[in-house]
Amino acid sequence: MDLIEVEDLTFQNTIKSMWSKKKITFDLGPVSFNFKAGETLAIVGNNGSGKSLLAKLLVGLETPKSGKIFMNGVELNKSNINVRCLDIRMIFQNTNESLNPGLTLGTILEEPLRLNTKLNAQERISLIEHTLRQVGLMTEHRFFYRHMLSDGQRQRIALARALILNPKVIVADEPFAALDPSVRSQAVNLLMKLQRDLGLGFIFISQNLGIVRHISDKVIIMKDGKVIESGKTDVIFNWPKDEYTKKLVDSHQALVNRQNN
Amino acid sequence: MPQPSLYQEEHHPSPLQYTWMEFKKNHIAVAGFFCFTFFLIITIFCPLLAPFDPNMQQIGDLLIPPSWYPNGGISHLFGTDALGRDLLSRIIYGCRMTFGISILLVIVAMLLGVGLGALAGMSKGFRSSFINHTLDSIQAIPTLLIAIIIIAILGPGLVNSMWAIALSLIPQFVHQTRDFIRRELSKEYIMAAKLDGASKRHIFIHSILPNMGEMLVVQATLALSVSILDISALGFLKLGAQAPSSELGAMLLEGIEVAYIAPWTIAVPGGALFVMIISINLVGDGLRSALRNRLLH
Amino acid sequence: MTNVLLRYTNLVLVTLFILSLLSFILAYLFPGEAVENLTGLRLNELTAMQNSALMYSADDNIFVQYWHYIGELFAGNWGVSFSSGLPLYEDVGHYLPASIELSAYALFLSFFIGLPLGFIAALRHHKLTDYSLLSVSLLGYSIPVFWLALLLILVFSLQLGWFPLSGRISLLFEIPSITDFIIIDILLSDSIDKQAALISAFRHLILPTLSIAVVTTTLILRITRRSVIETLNSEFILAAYARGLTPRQVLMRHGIRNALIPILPLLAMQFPTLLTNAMIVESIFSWPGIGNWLIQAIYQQDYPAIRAGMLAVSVLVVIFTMSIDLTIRLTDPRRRRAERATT
Amino acid sequence: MVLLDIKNLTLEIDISGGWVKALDKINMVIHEGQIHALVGESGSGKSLIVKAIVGALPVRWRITADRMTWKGQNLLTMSVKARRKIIRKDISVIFQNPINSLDPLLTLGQQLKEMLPTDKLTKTWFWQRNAEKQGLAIKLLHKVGIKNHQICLNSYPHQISNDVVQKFMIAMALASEPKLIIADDPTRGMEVIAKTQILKLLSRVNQVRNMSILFVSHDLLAISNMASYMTVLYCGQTVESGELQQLRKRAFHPYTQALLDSAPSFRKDLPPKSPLTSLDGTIPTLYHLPIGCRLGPRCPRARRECVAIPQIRRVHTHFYSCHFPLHWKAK
Amino acid sequence: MNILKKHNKNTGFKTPLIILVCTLLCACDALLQSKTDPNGIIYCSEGSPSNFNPQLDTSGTTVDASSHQIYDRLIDFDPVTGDIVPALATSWLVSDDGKTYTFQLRQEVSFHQTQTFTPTRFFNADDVLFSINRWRLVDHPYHDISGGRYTYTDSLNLRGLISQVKRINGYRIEITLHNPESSFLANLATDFAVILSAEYADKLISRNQKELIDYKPVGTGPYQLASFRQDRYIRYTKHPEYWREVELTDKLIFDITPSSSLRLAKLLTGECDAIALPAHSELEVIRQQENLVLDEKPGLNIGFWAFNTSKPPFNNPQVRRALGMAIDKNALIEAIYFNSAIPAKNIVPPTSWAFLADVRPLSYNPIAAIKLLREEGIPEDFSMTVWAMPVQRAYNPNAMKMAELIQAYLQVVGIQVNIISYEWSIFRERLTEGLHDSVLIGWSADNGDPDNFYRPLLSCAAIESGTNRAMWCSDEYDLLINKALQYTEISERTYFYGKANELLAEQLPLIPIAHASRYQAHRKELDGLVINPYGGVRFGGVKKH
Repeated sequence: MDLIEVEDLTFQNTIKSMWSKKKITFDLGPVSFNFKAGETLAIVGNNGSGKSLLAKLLVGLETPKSGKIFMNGVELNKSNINVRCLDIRMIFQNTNESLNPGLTLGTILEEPLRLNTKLNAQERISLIEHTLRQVGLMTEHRFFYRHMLSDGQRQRIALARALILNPKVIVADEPFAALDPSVRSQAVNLLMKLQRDLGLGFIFISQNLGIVRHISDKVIIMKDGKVIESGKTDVIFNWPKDEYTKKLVDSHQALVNRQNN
Repeated sequence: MPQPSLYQEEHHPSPLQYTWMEFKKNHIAVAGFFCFTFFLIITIFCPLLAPFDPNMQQIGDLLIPPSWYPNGGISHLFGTDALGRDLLSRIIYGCRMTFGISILLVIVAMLLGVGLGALAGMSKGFRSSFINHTLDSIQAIPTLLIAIIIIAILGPGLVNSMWAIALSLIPQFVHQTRDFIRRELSKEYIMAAKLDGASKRHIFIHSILPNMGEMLVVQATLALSVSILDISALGFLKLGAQAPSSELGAMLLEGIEVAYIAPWTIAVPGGALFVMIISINLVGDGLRSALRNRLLH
Repeated sequence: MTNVLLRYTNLVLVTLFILSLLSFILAYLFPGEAVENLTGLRLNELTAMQNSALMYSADDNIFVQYWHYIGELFAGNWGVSFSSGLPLYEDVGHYLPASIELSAYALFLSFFIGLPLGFIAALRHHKLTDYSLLSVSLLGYSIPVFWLALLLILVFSLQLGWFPLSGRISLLFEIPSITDFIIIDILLSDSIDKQAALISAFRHLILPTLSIAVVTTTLILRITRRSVIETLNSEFILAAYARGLTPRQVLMRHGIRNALIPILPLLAMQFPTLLTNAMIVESIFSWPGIGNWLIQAIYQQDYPAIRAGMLAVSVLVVIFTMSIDLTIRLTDPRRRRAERATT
Repeated sequence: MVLLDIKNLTLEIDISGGWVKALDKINMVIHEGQIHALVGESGSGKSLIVKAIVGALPVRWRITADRMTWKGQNLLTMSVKARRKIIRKDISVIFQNPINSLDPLLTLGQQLKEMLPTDKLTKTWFWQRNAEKQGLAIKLLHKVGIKNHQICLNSYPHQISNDVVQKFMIAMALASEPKLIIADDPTRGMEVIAKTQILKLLSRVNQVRNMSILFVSHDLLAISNMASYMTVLYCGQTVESGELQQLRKRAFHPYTQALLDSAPSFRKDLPPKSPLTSLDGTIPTLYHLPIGCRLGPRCPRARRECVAIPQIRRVHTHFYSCHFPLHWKAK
Repeated sequence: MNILKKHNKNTGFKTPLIILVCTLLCACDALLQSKTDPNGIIYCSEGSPSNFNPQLDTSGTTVDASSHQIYDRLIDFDPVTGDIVPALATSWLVSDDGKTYTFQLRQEVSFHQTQTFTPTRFFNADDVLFSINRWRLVDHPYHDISGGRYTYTDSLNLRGLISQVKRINGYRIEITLHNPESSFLANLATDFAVILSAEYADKLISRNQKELIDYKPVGTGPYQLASFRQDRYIRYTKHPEYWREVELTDKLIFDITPSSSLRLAKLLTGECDAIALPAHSELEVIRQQENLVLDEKPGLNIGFWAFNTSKPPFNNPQVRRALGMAIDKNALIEAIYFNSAIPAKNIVPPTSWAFLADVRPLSYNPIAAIKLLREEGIPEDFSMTVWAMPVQRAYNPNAMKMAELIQAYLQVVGIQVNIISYEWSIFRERLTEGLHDSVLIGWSADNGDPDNFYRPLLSCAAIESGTNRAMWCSDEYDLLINKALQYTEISERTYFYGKANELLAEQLPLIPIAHASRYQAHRKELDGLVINPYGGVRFGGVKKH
């Protein structure tokens, strides 16, 4: 059974200007895809193609205009927002900004527990410590503040924050873009390891086709709010159908090939 | 997984401690801070510190010059005024009046301002723009004018002038809070909190408020110096604290009458006011630059 | 462009509406009869002159009254003062220019001194010049304006006898009031001794202007310094250096304009403070301005005057702030397309 | 011909707590017509080198070098004015954040015209000059592939999309027809298609006009696409430098190898979802620089000797500084 | 950055700055050196007059601004000796029964010519008739204009005294009284008995602008009103055809300056040529200045603390006595008057012949005061108001400060004092309404006759006219002072006033505090300014060098 199934998801964003009756609209979709537990789905597209918006729709930050999202066959809508909180978690592009600078990491990690679980203080702490170890940090990091960590460590905290509620799906918006190459490999490895260990579904948005190709099972190519092409990673990279996809893959290939000859 | 952090043993200060460390580097600001504490102590313990009752008139000791004058006496360090009241005691009580009330006002204005600002910042649409417009209109009116209006309604007096000043201090707090919240709301950590299922109230209290402390402290020092200036100015214009009270501005006004024969009656209260405001501004400046330095790193 | 203008006009109108409403409500809040406070005529006089009661339609409901009030405001009929019995519209028209004149000179002086000094301090950041300017400015804005005015009087009027300490001009000069800006009036008048009158007016101007300008100058200095430092540290300035432009080119072509733009809105915010200071200084130097007039009105419980004065001053501030805001909006390409006007 | 020759460039900066060597004995030589890549992660000091070359560092920082010459002229000892002249004429910089490095208050056209060297203008009167400048500006824009020049010239920086501004920055860099273009991470955060365009543009500039390019980036994919020579930095130290091909085939330094491994595209043989090889730990901050070889704590081959700063060793044109290099039998 | 820092010495703002400083210095130089003010006298007065007709107002401010500047009287006091001398009346005759007064008027005296009024005739008997009848006849067309209260004449009940004013011919007038009154002539010479223009009044009636008579005045005085701005200034210009042969300056300006220290400051800087009411604390400063002159004269005035005897418990003389004993008069005099006043025993000063030396003054005795208060049933926490006038007067230079001192004294005897002060005109309005418990105020004599103290201050008629601040009405007292008026012999009158003094000392409706000296300060350049014995400043004949 599919872990996540999305059917004809659409979204319309209209900015009404009070004075000039002009309307700026952005249409997204319809988007449909599905994937299983332990699979990775990559969303690729240029800026303004609606990738981040799609991610927000999935985690429930925005409400879709139409369409349905199923998780393990159960439809997700406003009524079961708690389920979504627990089961679909998000990692943001800018890990620096996604952590509250005024709170210790322990407090940051405790927040979702307090809001969504009935654990007592002792249990919360032990769970936090467990999760910290899981992402390769130490229990002492509980008392640290954001500014004391390096980029890579912040990425781990963001991951810990996503993992702590034991979700089924993690949605990541450009998780590796801000990382340096040597640290990025660590993060990629960690993610893949966790996916293997916990059977997570992983949706990630990226510009880096190299990594997309390396870790994803399925790819969705988006442009101007529309899905242009989707399918298995291998198929798309080797036999792109759409003009835009071709251009994208060619560009990437051009970089890779030139240095190989 | 191997150890990710290599510098475990190092002491990592919290943001607040960090700001304090930066602040301590600025010696002048620290001096200002000591001055500030000094005034605070005077404000709290003034009945213990003042050698005389500030309103006790010693008819035998009219206009005694301060002790550094050749004909001054040691029993009245700053001399006496035209009614034979000990200036030192009056200054000490005046600090309580001016400084203490200002602090009170700033706290009140801050609470109200932050509340309103939170309301304006967390809400959208009509409520927010209504608060904005009203505040913009209030902010357009000079403090003194607000004070004049309130005093015209309620009559002159210290309490009424306090209302006026509190009212005029609120808008800046609201603006700052609202802008701050607006800025923070667009940050991703708020979105992350939302994803955790936090309500607006929860987000404000647990996510935004902890970060607002420094902004508020800096803003409060600004408001404090404004408030002191306003209280004393109103006292000086006979619109605020009235004559027998030892408010510094009102004392200054009383002093003008005998300024020719007893210049110390305007020099001492004015000087006290000056030092008070300088110390507050020093602390405010120091805090601001400490904050800036911290954010730079 | 028209869009922005339209929005601003609207904003000004809304703010003015709120202010006019406030001034109307004040008449009810002040002690005494609202009709008295609105017209400035005592009840017994009102019955003698029935038309006043009709004028504000005291028997109708409050909205009709407000409507009539607005009508009267625009007709220039602001009521009369309790204490002098003179029409307030003329009184305000007489005193407000004096205040504007004083504040304007103070503002200009502050700009002429504060801006260059701010630039100098910023260019010598972390140097002695910077530190000394900064400390002087700290002293400047910490000094209570009324104390400063007293000290200036003490030193320059009483000790040295250089400048007079009260009024706009020696009362021996009779300058017919045309615009109520004294310098312009002197130039317009056909008084025989224009030069002497001008000198007298300038001598009277110096101390009050100075007292107000000290605070404003230091504020401008500090704001300018901060802004210039931030601008000079911004990436595009470094980029301009890296492109091999000379410091003068960088400063003139990129630095000044970018540093000035953030200064203006901050200054607009300081305008009410400037006016407050001006009002205090006016009452010390017996400057016949609106502040002095309002403070006298308080002493005399002249409610119609307070109402009218408040309206006039706040409208002045609103229009001034808004026009600065608009200027910035129109000169700063970054903000031209921004969504809201106030926030 | 050697354009830029840097030998043992050291930069000390004061952070709260003392002086730190942000750059430690950096060596670099750029030849005419060469594309030289400067590779390093954040905190490696690559932007500092750029700033040191163009002289845009705060004065209170201490710069020392055995040699830092432009066509034989010593950049460190010459007057500020002379140095500025050289920069104006011969060196152009493209910054990594194009929008922020343009004056937000001036149109792109005004800023581009400002960069046109005055000695190239032939007309005397200012209106003629203006027209001439306009013509030159349009030509430049066409060269970098901006077609709707009128819109571009009349726009303010914030109104134009990121990749067009980057092209515009290149146009600005070309305006003075320099000998050397320093491109400081010009493709950062760009999409693949735009990135390829920019890279192609730079390569073409190099080929057609024989301009040297100092290409600064951490994107190995982009670098290997165009550069011929590469210098790898880590935390302010030169780790390895040499011909690109050489380095790719046979990196001596573990760090270089780790960098190469971090891009999965480089390895055809890598099965999908297999773990990538990576270095442990994080890049140290300036406050916590390790002693000796700064990679030490993260290096898989680190031993006790690594607390001493390794000497630069040389194999033909290939320099490296490591006590225990890869592909090198232990002594 | 570094490039900039190294080179900003060349690029700096020095050159423009230097130019700026130079221009500023030059400008300053020009400003400091020239002092070519046009000719005129500036007098810094202490407040705005409420109108320009002293008939309506006893306030010294109004009197200063009008009586001797704009108007003349039939007869005058000699400024030096205080004797009655001719003014608009060249001579006068009193009938033997003391009831009929005949005045011969001066000829060819012209009224002011203003923008709205050009006199067609000289001053004559019609003007005198008009001026007296305005306050005398209730049905006079001008009686009710400007409030219709004639404070001074009402308080002396002059309206009741005069039975007839008759015009004999154009330059002769006859006034008949119901009964003889010895102070009548002196009252005609006071500042309040000014002569207005009847022709101007007629003109105003025809224009239906009657109220202008007191605001745009026309008189025969040395100066005519040019313009007046509330709280700022009064401008006068020379009356070119003034009948007295005295020197006049072109312009006379009253610069209204309520603050006494500011007045002194202006005198020091030369912005004023003369000032009203120099503060007692600053007398020493003035004496030390070489270019200032301080004139001093013992004052015919009294500063007192009056109780509102219409209100309990202040209707009880014992309570008043107790309160009187609770304060130390000498200390007040030292603190408030800086020893430039003498403690008062009677309501008349010692220089007056009505002064009674052997009245035992209240001595400072708080213990006795407490005892007395308890006996009269005043509770421990009793609170009362002390109204302090907001302005300075010769008889009380700082009522606020005095109130504060009294507050401290009464605290000792267990009485809480609230000090109340309003703006001057409101203050007087509310006093007249009797809202106060007690008030610190005083009185300056308008003529040398002691009646000028006794009647306006405490007679029953004066409650109505608003000068009896104690609201005290005693038939016995009224009888005594009326008796005193019927005699012309000083010895006989002294007897009755002595009785009145004793009565006052026993009843204490007010506690006399001090008789202050009167001071006038002016710059050396000013010549001819003398202190009028009975108040009112006079600029006719004052010249500036």
